[in-house]
Amino acid sequence: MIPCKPKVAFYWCASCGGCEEAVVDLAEAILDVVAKVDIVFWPVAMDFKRKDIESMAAGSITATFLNGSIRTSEQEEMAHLLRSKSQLLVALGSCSHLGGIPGLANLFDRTSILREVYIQPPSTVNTGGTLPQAHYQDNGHSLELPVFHETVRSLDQVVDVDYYIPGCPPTPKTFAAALQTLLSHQLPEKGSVLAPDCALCDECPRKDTKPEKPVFSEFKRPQQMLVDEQKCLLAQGFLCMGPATRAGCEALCVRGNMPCTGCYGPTSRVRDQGAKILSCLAALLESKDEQEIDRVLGTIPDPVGTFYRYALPGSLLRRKKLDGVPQAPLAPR
Amino acid sequence: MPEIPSVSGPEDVRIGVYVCHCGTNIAGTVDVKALASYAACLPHVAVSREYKYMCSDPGQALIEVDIAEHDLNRIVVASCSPLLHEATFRRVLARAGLNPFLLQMVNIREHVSWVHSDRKTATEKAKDLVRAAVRRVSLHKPLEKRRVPINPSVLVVGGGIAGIHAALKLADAGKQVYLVEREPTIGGHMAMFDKTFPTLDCAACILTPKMTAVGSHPNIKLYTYSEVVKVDGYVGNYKVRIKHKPRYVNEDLCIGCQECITACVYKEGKTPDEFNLGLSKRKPIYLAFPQAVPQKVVIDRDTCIEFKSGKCKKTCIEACGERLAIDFKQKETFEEIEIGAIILATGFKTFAPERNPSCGYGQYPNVYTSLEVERLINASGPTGGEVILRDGKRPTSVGIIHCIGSRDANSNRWCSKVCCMYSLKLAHLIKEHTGAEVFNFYIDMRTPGKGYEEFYDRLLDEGVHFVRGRVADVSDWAVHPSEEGKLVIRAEDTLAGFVRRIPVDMVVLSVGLEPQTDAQDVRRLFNISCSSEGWFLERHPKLAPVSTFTEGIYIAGACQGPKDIPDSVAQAGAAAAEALALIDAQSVELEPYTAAILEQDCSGCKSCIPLCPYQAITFVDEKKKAYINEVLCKGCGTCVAGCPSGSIQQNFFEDDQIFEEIEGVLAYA
Amino acid sequence: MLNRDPRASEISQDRFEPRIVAFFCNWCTYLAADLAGTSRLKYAPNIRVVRLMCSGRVDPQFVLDAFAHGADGVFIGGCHPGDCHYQEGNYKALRRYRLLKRVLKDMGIEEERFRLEWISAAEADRVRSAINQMVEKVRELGPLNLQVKDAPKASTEEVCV
Amino acid sequence: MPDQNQEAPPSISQGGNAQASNVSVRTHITIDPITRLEGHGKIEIFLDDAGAVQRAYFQVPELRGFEKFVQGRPAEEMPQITSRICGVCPTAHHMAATKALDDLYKVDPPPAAKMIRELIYSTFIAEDHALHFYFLGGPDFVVGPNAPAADRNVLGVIAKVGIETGKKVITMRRRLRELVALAGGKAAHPVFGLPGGVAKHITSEAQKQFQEVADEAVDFAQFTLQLFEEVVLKNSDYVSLILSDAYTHRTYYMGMVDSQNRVNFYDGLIRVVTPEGKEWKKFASQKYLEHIAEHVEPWSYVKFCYLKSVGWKGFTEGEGSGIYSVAPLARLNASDGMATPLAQKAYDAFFSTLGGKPVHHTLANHWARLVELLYAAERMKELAADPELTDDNIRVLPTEKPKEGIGIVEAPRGTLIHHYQTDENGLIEKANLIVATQNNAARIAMSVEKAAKKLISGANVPEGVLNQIEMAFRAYDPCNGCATHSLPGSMPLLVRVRNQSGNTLTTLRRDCNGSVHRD
Repeated sequence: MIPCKPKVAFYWCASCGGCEEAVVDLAEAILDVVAKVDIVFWPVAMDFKRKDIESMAAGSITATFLNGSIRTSEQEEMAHLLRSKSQLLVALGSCSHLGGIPGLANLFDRTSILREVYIQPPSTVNTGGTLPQAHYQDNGHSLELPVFHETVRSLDQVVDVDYYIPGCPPTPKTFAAALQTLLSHQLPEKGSVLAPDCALCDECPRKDTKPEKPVFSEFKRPQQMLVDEQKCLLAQGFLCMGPATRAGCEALCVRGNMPCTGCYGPTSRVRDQGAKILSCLAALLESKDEQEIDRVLGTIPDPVGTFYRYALPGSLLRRKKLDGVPQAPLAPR
Repeated sequence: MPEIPSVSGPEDVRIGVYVCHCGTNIAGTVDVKALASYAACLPHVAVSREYKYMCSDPGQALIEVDIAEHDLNRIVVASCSPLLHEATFRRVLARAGLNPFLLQMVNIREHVSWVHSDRKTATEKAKDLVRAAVRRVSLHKPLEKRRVPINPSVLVVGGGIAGIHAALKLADAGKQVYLVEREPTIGGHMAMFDKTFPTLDCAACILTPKMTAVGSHPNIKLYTYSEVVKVDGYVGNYKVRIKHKPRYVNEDLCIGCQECITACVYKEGKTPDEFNLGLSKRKPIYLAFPQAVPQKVVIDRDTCIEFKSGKCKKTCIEACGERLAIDFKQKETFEEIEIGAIILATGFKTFAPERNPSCGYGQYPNVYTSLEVERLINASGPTGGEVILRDGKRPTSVGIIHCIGSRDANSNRWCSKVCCMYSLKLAHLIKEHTGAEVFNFYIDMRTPGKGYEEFYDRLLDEGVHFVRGRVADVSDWAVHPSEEGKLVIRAEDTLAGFVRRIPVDMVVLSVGLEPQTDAQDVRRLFNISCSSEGWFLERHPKLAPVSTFTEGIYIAGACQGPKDIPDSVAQAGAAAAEALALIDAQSVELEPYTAAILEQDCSGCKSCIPLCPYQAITFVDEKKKAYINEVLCKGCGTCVAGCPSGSIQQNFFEDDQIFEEIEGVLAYA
Repeated sequence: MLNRDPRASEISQDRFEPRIVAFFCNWCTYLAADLAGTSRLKYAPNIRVVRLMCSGRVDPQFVLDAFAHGADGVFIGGCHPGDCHYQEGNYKALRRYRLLKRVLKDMGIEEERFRLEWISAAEADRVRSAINQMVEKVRELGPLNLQVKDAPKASTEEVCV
Repeated sequence: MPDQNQEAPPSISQGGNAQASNVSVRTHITIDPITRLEGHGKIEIFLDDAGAVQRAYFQVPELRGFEKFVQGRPAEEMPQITSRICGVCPTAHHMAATKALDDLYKVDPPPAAKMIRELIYSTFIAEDHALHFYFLGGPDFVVGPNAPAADRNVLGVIAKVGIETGKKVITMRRRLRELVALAGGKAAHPVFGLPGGVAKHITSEAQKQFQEVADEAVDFAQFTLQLFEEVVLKNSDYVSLILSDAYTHRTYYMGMVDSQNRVNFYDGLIRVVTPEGKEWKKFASQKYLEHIAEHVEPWSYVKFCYLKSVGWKGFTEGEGSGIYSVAPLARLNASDGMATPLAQKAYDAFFSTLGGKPVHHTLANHWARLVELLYAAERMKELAADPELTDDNIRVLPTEKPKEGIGIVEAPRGTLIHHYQTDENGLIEKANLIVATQNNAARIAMSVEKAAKKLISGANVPEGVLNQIEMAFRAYDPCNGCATHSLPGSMPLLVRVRNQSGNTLTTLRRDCNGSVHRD
């Protein structure tokens, strides 16, 4: 399936670059990778003028690793181009997998974001209310910027995706393993997430300290109490996404004595990570009284931001409903 | 995540869709032809037909033949509620050699044709539901029912005529029966009656033999003065906890000689006698009534001096002597029994006429309830069978008012069914005992039943007066000398067309029947339903009148609705037969809707363990994963919904099957 | 908007006909709905019932999936507190419902579009009234129209900031 | 710097001329992309009738809107959420956010917690600076500005300095990142920061590891400075390049300093010096709004910082313009020295070689970065040696109701400001984020324009122009809002010459293997 010296490409859209750092974190191993594959381009190591990629033969790239979510017209165009030129398109990292943290922007609309950034900040002096423009004439010089879309989308909401490598960022180990799999001659089923398909608790160092009957009468925020360095964080009352999150990171955050925030996304059997952790935690309450139930659940200050930290665009609802239908871009035309 | 394909399921899925007209029940509102032809165009549908009655033999045959001819491997039947005919059509699949669970039913009768009138919308809704079923069924998997052995003993709750009859039938069939009665004696309401309509044979004469039979039957364990407090398990294997209230008399030692009662420091009874509805008094130590079963006295701790002050001479203990049956230290005790089936025969209570002030009960001493009059007339009653009023007079005129607490928007809307007949009976008996003039005030005279109408005719001949019309009120307000010192019944005579004032010495209120006060608690205890009136709900009003929605639990007698003695006995027999049929099968099939852990997917997060109300989920330390005990699992699916990594699956209610159904109903246009 | 549902016009010329997905537990609410049928009680045809064994089986994913696929409202029917055929499934449903309601609110979905009702096997009339009320309420709110399933891969946005 | 025209292949010049003859007067050059500044950086160059550069625009075409979508999130999540602004300097955002939380909840972390924070932070700075020198900026010098682009990357560096050194570089970076992960949970997007302390204490084993690596880091830093001296300073071409006017701007400089005005990354006061090097202002984090303002241009998604009281005067330099600069060079300019002995020596050498303070040569950033690398390593060593480091009292639990908090640190790329307002439940109501490179945005724009004006004339654009424009901004290690850097090596360039009707006259393209094509 994959030729002896496969051509590999990297590109990034709305992301922070952490995923590529993860690749660099292969450290010494990076030299082996370089030996095994032919890196035809890195995000910045090659001219990405649309026509240059267009000029490439379809499928001439063996595998493109694309990280970052899709927020601007430019990113969308690039995603389409790379898809057409690549045999395999791999979504690398939470942002392209599920939308990632920038996906939280789907709780707001485009205009309010632009106003917040360019008009409202206390340090910004912008009495004229200037906003960046897609097309602008600056004394006769016409300048263009990519369109800032209303909605952040995961890569597979824009183009067909073959595989996913989860994580914010994926650990070097996860990335290396995934690369191995792709270089191997039996490719996994299309659409697979290249990481263990079990929840994080499976590999959590604190697994044994979790009681058999975890029931909640209150959720704790880390600044409210000291965090025991040995005990299961959920058992301590901290909201840990571990039970609803795919394993593979070796519980790095928990080893750092903080709860899992869910960056590896749900298992293959779950369609909506947030709904699942919600269902799990809520059911474990003790109270049968509506007021008391609301009080306990009230100790989760930000359900959406917590349950969907990395997966809002990839969730079933994808974004907050905009006032005034139709929903762009969700509504059919 | 990648989009899950809308119609998944293997390529070789071949679905047959069958739309039932149910005569005009469905076809009258739903365009069944359009529906069938719509279904024919859905993915994977190989055959789609509509037929007059799918549940009929030819209807079933139709499916069987198609399965063979078109080698169908999935079936959708759009007809009535699955709760009615799912079993029927599953059998069809089984006969045709298909796994019965490859069926999906669509409820286009109860949920469509019967609740909507607009043909277009009803048909569109039916299409949505069929489309959803077609998508769902493609994901169905073959399932095997579980067989579990059945404990061949039966619990009967309630020692009235229904409970007694059911217990005897089962015991005679050689089954171990536990009969639990909360009162100190069995007998129920029937034991209070004097005669029974229409034959006028004496209630005691026909009941007492059955009562003693129960008391002495080798296969019946009788627990009086006891209550069921906990019910666990499932059909064929129930575990029940019974509380024995202390009667402060050792049942094994008491021989019912009643010397203790005579010896009691109270020379006269001071406490209103429950059995006589307070028309007489009893002592703190007493026997409910002469024919009580078991013949064991009981001490009422609220009135017994020993209990109140601890300073009683305890003459009862002296009287009991070396038998040492009396035991003031007795405590309540508990007992666990295991049975395969349960029959509930917890009976009814009579309407409390205080709730209807205009009839003067509690205000005028000479206003009685029908049940009180039963006691007055009864030879073993407070007056030894003499009809003497509270003021000592003998009535020369008596008014019997029907429908007190029945057919009345202000109390109970239902007809209590037995009142007309017992009112006629009482009219006859009162006339017989006193020769008084008797007036019956009725709304309608309801006498369906063998020999009932004839009995009514007989009463007419006996010169009992009948006034057709609602009674406005009962008062002692005399407007005419002839009314002085009498109770005046004001009623509209709808036949004569004017309001009558009829002065009488005695008023009898024919009170209606109501569910027991604690009917709701009892039904929760046994996990069955009640109708909105509070009567226990049968599985089907026609086809399963003594079954409930909980397998292995049956209902008999007036706890299911107002009934006279013959009906109660008949129903008790039916319930006994059902129970017998169940336990004689020795094993029972359970729905396979159980949940199972996908072992290598489970992360061992333990979230599911506290969710199971049946402790079916345990944590296996060696594997560090959860495990579900299939036998304990009842298939509610709560753990499935709660598993944060989707690692629990429920048979027949798998996530993907439900997603298909949801997306199916919404995939319109 | 009405045209998104070809039937809207058939049902009535000018009225929006909401699409409501209901999850009924097998032992109480589904029975009540059957009873409504046998009693020939008439109610709004906008509801589509999915039968589950217990309201405790209602996975919040089902609710979101329904909204995402074009439901204008979601209705959960379960046994009254204390009456659950499985002892406490309905309490679990209640707890999930309370939290899911908050999430939906944050996602801009009006509260009235998501409803939990306790309806016993005997309360056929409650089925009728509850469904009619909800349909009316949702009709007032108008279409939700989150048809994520149809979200085209190509952006449908007009090209300007 | 060899003459560009000689370097240009004849085919091009001919083509160029051929084209030029029928070029209508006004032309427009697009250089796209320059490098990856969140999406592509983009330079638009407009020529006047004479074919001279009339105006060059430096555009940043990407935005994610963190300021908005953090609203409603619990403040304590900000260190983790905002670190996603940049995966290359996540620790900087994590730390700024964490300090903002201290201020928000009015808590002062216990000594051990402060040490752990600064230790992790110094480790991170050392790693990041090393990354930039060897992987990103360094190749320009180590391998050489005119070397084929294919070699101008970390692999080229390895080839030049020898595989052993190369491995040493890679190993050093790995070990530094492993330490961040050890103490902070993850190297990319760590989790240690909490209001009033850190999540996890440092075990004595961990302390040993820090001590070992710190020693190696100090050696490594010195080795790197030496390498720079030999490869760059001993090469007069390079030095003249650094000093050349194309890369020189006289602006204000900003950096964080300790009580003795010495460079500090983790804490201190913000000090600003004038283009003459005189202290202009020194202020506490909480006062930043009095001194810093941002300007918006409709043609870029990046905002341009300037000194409020001096004011926005457009893209002009000098005392009269509010434009200022941050990052290594600026920090050295804005300080009076370094807090560790070896770094202080390097500091002195730096200024004496480049002719005293302040140094206005953009390319000097590379050297300044190495001075800071040495400081970071030495600081690591100090902290790792401290016995109090392993104290397990690492948290002070907040008691105050939260309202407003400001946190400022020196990110590798300059001053980084996080400013939050919350409701009394600690949910973010407003967040203002000024990321390092924003402070440099205006100066970068000027550098680009200056380079373009100096190097481009007419439709004929020789390839040499491209490297030089590239170097003009790479020296800043630009990380706009906060993007990232060239990985590895050469950045592709495209220069297209269009006439006013938009028709392309000449396109010059250099792809990653360095070969130049003319389409």
